[in-house]
Amino acid sequence: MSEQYGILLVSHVAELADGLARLLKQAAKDVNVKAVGGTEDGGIGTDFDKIMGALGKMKEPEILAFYDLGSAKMNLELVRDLTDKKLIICDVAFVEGAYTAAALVQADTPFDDLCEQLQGLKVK
Amino acid sequence: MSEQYGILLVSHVAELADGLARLLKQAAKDVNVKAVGGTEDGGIGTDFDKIMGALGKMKEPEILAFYDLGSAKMNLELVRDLTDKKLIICDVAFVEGAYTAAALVQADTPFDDLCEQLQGLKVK
Amino acid sequence: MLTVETSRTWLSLFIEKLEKNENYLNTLDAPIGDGDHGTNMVRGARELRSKLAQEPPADLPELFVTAGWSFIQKTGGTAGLLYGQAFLHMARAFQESADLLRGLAGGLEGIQKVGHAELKEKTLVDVWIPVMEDIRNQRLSLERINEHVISTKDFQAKKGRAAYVSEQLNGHIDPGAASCGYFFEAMLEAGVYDE
Amino acid sequence: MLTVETSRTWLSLFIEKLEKNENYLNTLDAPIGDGDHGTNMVRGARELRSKLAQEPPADLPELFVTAGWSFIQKTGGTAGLLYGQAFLHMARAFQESADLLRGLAGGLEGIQKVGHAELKEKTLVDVWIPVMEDIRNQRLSLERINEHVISTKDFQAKKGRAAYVSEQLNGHIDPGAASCGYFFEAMLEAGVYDE
Ligand SMILES: Nc1ncnc2c1ncn2[C@@H]1O[C@H](COP(=O)(O)OP(=O)(O)O)[C@@H](O)[C@H]1O
Ligand SMILES: Nc1ncnc2c1ncn2[C@@H]1O[C@H](COP(=O)(O)OP(=O)(O)O)[C@@H](O)[C@H]1O
Ligand SMILES: [Mg+2]
Ligand SMILES: [Mg+2]
Ligand SMILES: [Mg+2]
Ligand SMILES: [Mg+2]
Repeated sequence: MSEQYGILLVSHVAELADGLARLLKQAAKDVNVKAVGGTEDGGIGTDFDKIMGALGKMKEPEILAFYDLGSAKMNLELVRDLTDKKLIICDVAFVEGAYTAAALVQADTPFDDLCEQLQGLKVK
Repeated sequence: MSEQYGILLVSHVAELADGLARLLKQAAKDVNVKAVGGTEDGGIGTDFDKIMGALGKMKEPEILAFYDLGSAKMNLELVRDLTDKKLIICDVAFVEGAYTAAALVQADTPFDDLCEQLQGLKVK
Repeated sequence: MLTVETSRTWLSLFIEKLEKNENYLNTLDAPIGDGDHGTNMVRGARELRSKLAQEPPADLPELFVTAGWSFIQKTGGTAGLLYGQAFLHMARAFQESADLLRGLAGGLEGIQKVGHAELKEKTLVDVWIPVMEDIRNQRLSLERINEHVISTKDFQAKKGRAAYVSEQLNGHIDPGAASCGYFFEAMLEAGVYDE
Repeated sequence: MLTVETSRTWLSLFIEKLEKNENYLNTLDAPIGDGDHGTNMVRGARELRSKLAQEPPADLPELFVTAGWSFIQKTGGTAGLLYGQAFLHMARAFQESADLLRGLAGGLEGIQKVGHAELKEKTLVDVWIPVMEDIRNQRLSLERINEHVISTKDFQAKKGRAAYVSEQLNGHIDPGAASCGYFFEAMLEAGVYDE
């Protein structure tokens, strides 16, 4: 387990977030990956309480957050203002960015190198 | 239904492809979106036969294909060599690119404009 | 006059208008977004109604804090977060003084802090800012509000889902602008605003 | 000598080696990829075995076409597609002549057509190309093959999953290079290659 960095995936659709977590865990067994998706009633959207709850369960002090569409980002920004953790919202391709980050955290890559590699995946 | 363009999503994980299709359908009700993911035995990977099968069920002559990781692309390339359809493999951010394409096809955007908008999402 | 009572009426009328126009707002959102703006807003609105029924807020700031969190927690869409953020910032402004224009300026700040939208980007900001102008110039009316809503037809979307298909969407009213119109209609009808 | 019989032995020995080393290949893939290379290859290998048992191929091209599709359809990973593509291209070359080196050159073309890997990018190509060189120089041996496999330790990955973490992975043998080593060991042991 990386003790320093965790990964938070926020999607408008629960299966999308869960499926992506599964992809990441295969390449990054020792990285804590939490997936959040959908509204409270199982619909399409993002839910502030769910995100806050998932973050609360994470032990790592620094969390790399990835999201699908803009409104998920807004939710993450609200959460960032309210959490004690360092929440790093990454404006990169959701799947490709999260996958890269997971693989790099798994390989204990220094944080600056990780950021540099993510730069190339910026699309937002 | 767009009669000309369909969208094919290929992921290593079934839930990821299915969840993404759900996200797309919400913004693009009249676009045919097919999702393929995982290996035959429910594992993580891509399956040539599944992709070929999904493509075979699509009525549109031109298919925009999106994928998560490189090996899915290789599978798509093999499929492209063997199908009668025009299979356009898009090397863009999986979620963001497919979402944009779906929204644009739904809005009957001319193909060249669509390609131009996708250019900005190239990460592969 | 701006008081906790008139403001409760303001928000209650807003809730009613959202409920009455849920389908219409969804219809506006369908071609340019994902067709859920009405449903989203009603989710937040109903949460707010039930919270207000449970325990009536003591003062203006408390009222708007309740409204803010209701929309943030329950709406499940972009606009809900923006309205929620607006209400939280209005609450903060009302803590300083019960001044409508200052409150709305605070709300705008909240919306822009999260959404970064400027004028003419086809969002609720295109109603919010002109309404503030009208208040400043003492000429706010239902007609003016309606004009601001309709003006979004001609703007090209630069933010949110609609931005993906911006060029195809000229001629459509922005759904968030429409719901924002209801917000300010409700404000007028509740007697919050007095020239 | 390269015949359909020696080639069947070649592929059968390859299948056996893959089965015997499934865990080892997974272990090599774990730090640099996703830990499934052994499992992937065995999936393709077993499919090939069962196809060969069902109907023995009439000639060299048919044998390699069967091998190609077995790996393409069943492996579920990058390497399977590359081996599959290699075998299909070898089949095509063998249609022209039963020449080992030409067949391997065709196979390499297939691998590179799909994967675009060059030398020293930490892939199976780093075994395939030097083995062809050794055949040309008539000095192929188990030791040489092993050296080529081990040489991938020093390369930085530029292709596939390993490229994501390339700098962190010096010192690791590439799993695809290792399975490719088994492929050529099997070739030697089957008597396909004669100086
Ligand atoms: N960045 C933004 N800034 C301001 N308003 C925005 C922004 N993004 C979207 N909006 C508003 O939100 C409305 C859409 O809200 P809604 O449909 O509830 O959310 P979603 O797009 O998540 O489904 C738009 O019509 C627009 O007015
Ligand atoms: N583009 C490529 N060109 C050549 N070989 C590649 C390429 N990408 C990956 N490989 C090979 O494939 C091997 C990994 O195969 P495998 O684990 O079965 O697939 P996956 O990476 O899809 O899980 C790597 O060790 C490497 O040798
Ligand atoms: Mg919407
Ligand atoms: Mg929505
Ligand atoms: Mg692998
Ligand atoms: Mg794999």
